[in-house]
Amino acid sequence: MFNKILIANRGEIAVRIIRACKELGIKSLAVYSSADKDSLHTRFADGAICIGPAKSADSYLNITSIVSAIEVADAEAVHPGYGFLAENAAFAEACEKCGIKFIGPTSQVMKLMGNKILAKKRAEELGVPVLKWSNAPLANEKEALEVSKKIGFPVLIKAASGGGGRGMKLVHTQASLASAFNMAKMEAMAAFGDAEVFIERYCELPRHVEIQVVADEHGNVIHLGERECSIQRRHQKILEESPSPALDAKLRHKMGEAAVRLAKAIGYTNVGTVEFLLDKNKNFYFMEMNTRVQVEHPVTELITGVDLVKEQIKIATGQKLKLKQKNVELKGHAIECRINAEDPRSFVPCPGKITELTLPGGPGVRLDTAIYCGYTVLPHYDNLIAKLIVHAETREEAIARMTRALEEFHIGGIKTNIPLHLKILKDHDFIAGRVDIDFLSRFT
Amino acid sequence: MFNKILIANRGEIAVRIIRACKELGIKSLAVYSSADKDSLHTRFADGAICIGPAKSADSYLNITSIVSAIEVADAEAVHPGYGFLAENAAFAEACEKCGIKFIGPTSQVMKLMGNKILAKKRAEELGVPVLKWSNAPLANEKEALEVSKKIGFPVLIKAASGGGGRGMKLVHTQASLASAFNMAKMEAMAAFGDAEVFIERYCELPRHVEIQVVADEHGNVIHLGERECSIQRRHQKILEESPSPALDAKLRHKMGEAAVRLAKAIGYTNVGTVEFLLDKNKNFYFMEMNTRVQVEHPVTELITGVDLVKEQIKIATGQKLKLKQKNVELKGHAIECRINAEDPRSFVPCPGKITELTLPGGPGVRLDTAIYCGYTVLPHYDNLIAKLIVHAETREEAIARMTRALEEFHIGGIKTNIPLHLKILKDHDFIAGRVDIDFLSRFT
Amino acid sequence: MDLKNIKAIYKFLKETDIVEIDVEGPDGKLRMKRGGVVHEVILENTSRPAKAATAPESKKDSAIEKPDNIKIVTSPMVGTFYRSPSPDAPVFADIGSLVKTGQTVCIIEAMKLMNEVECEYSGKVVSILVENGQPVEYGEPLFHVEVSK
Amino acid sequence: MDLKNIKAIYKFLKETDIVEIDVEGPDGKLRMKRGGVVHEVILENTSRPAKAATAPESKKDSAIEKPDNIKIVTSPMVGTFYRSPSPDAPVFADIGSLVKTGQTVCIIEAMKLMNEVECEYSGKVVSILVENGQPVEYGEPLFHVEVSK
Repeated sequence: MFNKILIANRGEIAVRIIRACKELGIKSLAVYSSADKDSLHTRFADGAICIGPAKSADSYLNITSIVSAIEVADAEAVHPGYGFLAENAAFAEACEKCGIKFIGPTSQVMKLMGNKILAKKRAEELGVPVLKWSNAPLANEKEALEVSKKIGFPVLIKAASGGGGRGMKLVHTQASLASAFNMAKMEAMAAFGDAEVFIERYCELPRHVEIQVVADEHGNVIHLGERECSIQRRHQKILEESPSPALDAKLRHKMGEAAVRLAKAIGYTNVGTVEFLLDKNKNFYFMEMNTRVQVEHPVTELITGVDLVKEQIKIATGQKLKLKQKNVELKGHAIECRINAEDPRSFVPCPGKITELTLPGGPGVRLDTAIYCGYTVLPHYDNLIAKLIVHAETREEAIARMTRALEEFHIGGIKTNIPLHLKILKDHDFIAGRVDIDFLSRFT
Repeated sequence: MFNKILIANRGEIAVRIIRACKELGIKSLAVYSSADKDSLHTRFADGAICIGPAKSADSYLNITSIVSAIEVADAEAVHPGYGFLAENAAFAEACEKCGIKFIGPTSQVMKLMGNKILAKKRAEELGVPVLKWSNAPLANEKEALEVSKKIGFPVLIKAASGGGGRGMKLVHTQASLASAFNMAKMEAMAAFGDAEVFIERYCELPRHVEIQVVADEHGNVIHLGERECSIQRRHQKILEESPSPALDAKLRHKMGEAAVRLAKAIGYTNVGTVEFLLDKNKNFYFMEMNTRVQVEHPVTELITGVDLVKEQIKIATGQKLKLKQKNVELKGHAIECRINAEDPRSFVPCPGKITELTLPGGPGVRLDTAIYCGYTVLPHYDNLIAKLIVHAETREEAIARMTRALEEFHIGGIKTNIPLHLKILKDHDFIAGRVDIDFLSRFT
Repeated sequence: MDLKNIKAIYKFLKETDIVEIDVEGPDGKLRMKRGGVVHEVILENTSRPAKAATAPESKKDSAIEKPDNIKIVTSPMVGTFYRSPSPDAPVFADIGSLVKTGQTVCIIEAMKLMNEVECEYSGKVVSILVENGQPVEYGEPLFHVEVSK
Repeated sequence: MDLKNIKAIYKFLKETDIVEIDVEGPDGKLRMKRGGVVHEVILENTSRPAKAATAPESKKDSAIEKPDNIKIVTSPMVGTFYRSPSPDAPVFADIGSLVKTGQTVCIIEAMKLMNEVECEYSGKVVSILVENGQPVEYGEPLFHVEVSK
């Protein structure tokens, strides 16, 4: 086991990782920007190093700073959390070169899955279903038009280096294709430094269902069922649950088997998530693979009893998976609500000082957060301030439990999206499990 | 199902019961003393009625006030929690007479188990092991001496109406018996209004192990395993866990079966706890039965997945138990630490205002509390301010998890016993599971 | 401007909600600022008058500001409020009634028992705050009684 | 205005909630402000002087009180602090060294790269706060430089 791990992140996920380290008897080392001096991750870790000013680019995204911090602190491994450098292959590579264990897959696998074209190609080769697509990056408008005609409108233009919905263009007619194509290329270049785009069929009102995979460094790969993440706003998930109301054991097995096949074939190691679209006819299509721990990992932890972050660390030390696929048991139902510091109507982020705080608790309630009474939510970073996760025997009970937990949750001084969550939980379609990725846009 | 339940309690257990009501869709009605106007149970419930001044005798122990509150509020049932009126047969009887459902056993059963002599006799008749004893109340010193000689010194003098360790006298020699006997009678009269005492063999360095039973109103009785509660200070439990490190499946089955036999024979209904002493040779002896939900019920909830408070309410509505004994599964290990507002060395209660508060959270951590930042811990009531409960796969992991959770728990403005808990969790004997009811007195 | 004058002006201020005053006259100038009426102040470990530290009471508690000679009769228990011993009987006290210390002014029924509530003041009933037959909680105001000064 | 008068006015103030007073009269002017002894006061929505509301700074931040002409050179990055370009070479700066703006005063090694740290001040090095070869974090004080006034 490692002696010391540096956590290259902040907020609730840094606290989550510190907790896992403490429970495993590993020294945890936090890094923080000067704005995060009083943050909980800085206080909870066994040590903390200031790596730069408030601006992420100069601190949490500063590879040199972080690698240097690992070196001066003599840590053996780094956990990237999610966001920031978690899917940055260059960071993983820098760690590999310096003999630092990056807790995640290899930089090579990250590069492969980071390129949506290569990833999709690989999935297709392996017989994992994908939406009809251009099969390659598109050189020019002409190619784009040909491909689109073959696929059939509407089509989606996507950036090869995109992901999480960024850099996408929906095109309904032949007439608007050329300009959309050029704009997509320009945007992709600006956002990702890579102008490569491709085209795929547009899937109408799909669900977002993802499979959690766990792979050790000895070729053992299992999946821990799915997460239903269709409740999104502009491709930002805000409520996730497991199991999905749309899956039965058979479909779960099929999707899980596809995800495991992909992970095995590419030599994936550590935990990862294979994201699928599920259409109205219950056909599923590979979207992308996230090569890190997800924000919504707790819902899987609650229904499987597996501590995914501890599992990440154990795998990184070379341990073999103890859990076999046939012993994976999904128990009960879990829901996560992401609590954001934002206006519940306008969605405008709302940083500021928390002047009053009552946290929910009691049976079946888990709270992952880095806020406390008197904490100031900083404007520099993500406005996700807490993840409220509940576990109960049935989906109905989980909804009731989440409702009462949200009602208990009082955050004074800033606005949050708690009222929005309460509204979703009362919605008839939600209660019936009739959701798709446009649910929220119709809702509000 | 009930429409409205009145909760005749305060603090964390009142909040716990309100949570169960909310999740079951039942209206919850709090009662409060004028000192508890700003308490969480008053705020969380759907309604709240002031029933008297701060002093418990005039508010939370005032049967007339509470029954009257139930009537004016038109509640159908009352949940007594633990403490206060929870084991007061007169209160249960008053409710029965007024047509109010008391969520617990019948007043008749409460009376039987409330008298330690009758309870012990009944257990003995049913073949449930008891320590050698006088088999009856003792009339005078002479009788006491005869019985003690037969049993063999040291002996314990106990009050018939006592319980929870109150009104007990340990006698080592014949010489000191007479005065101890008379003092015990006087104390029993003063404390319980009943001078009846009996004598039983003194068991040296036993463990306190209790069995959770659940009984519906149709004769179905099951048990949910044991709780190890040996970590006590002056008969006040402060740390509980399940499973007990001392039990194996066979002994668990034997003790569980004995508890169920007793509950069935006396016509017990609702949840209850049969307390046993377990000696060094793993012989167990019936001590008493608690006819209510225990403070430490969450450890059982975590390892069985059964929500005991919801179960109480369902049973009270006449529902049959869905869970069969053979389907009871004990999963992982749970520990509860009672967080008291007290000096960790002198144990002097330490009420006051909570000026800073960071609550523990994350995977496997449950917190049952009624405190919040800015709350004033009142001097009028029990100094238990929070129950921190963790669940993990193994005992070792549970200890590690509890340690990190206690380290996260920061309560500013008042003193608590958190440092004591941290010290216990580091103790070699505790870690090895070598505990008995004198553990803490040797420890501190 | 002498102290006597300052005191007089201060006395005036205290009866008002003025927090700051500038006065200029033939015998000088005065500028005075008060801290007493500052709202939402949290003070700790300070010797300033306690009044300044008092946060506005919650509505439920702060009986509407009332002259000193208006006393409140509160319910000594939870129960149902009755103004007369039986539906046909006359009420114990009505608006305008003169009551004496120890006189029964209403009944609170709790657990089928009728508990007579005795007035703690002598004076005139000026308002009745609860309707006949309504539930009341402990400490709930029932009557306003105007006592003679 | 003599002390006796001032004392009298102060005594009066102490009995009131007046926080500030300006008096002008035939024998002079007086301005008096109270609040100086109030400890640990949290004030919100009030016009009282901010100073009273300031909580004591945490130790870590409040550099030991130092004269205005002592400037601090801090580390621009995380890394290892070296006083000389190689073990055998002389140090860039020692106590008593005169340094100029832009002059290299040390090296911070990060990821095997040697980053020269340039002094932002001209003056005399009066203390070196980190030992050679020790790790430093972003913003950590390295040198005290006394600049000419």
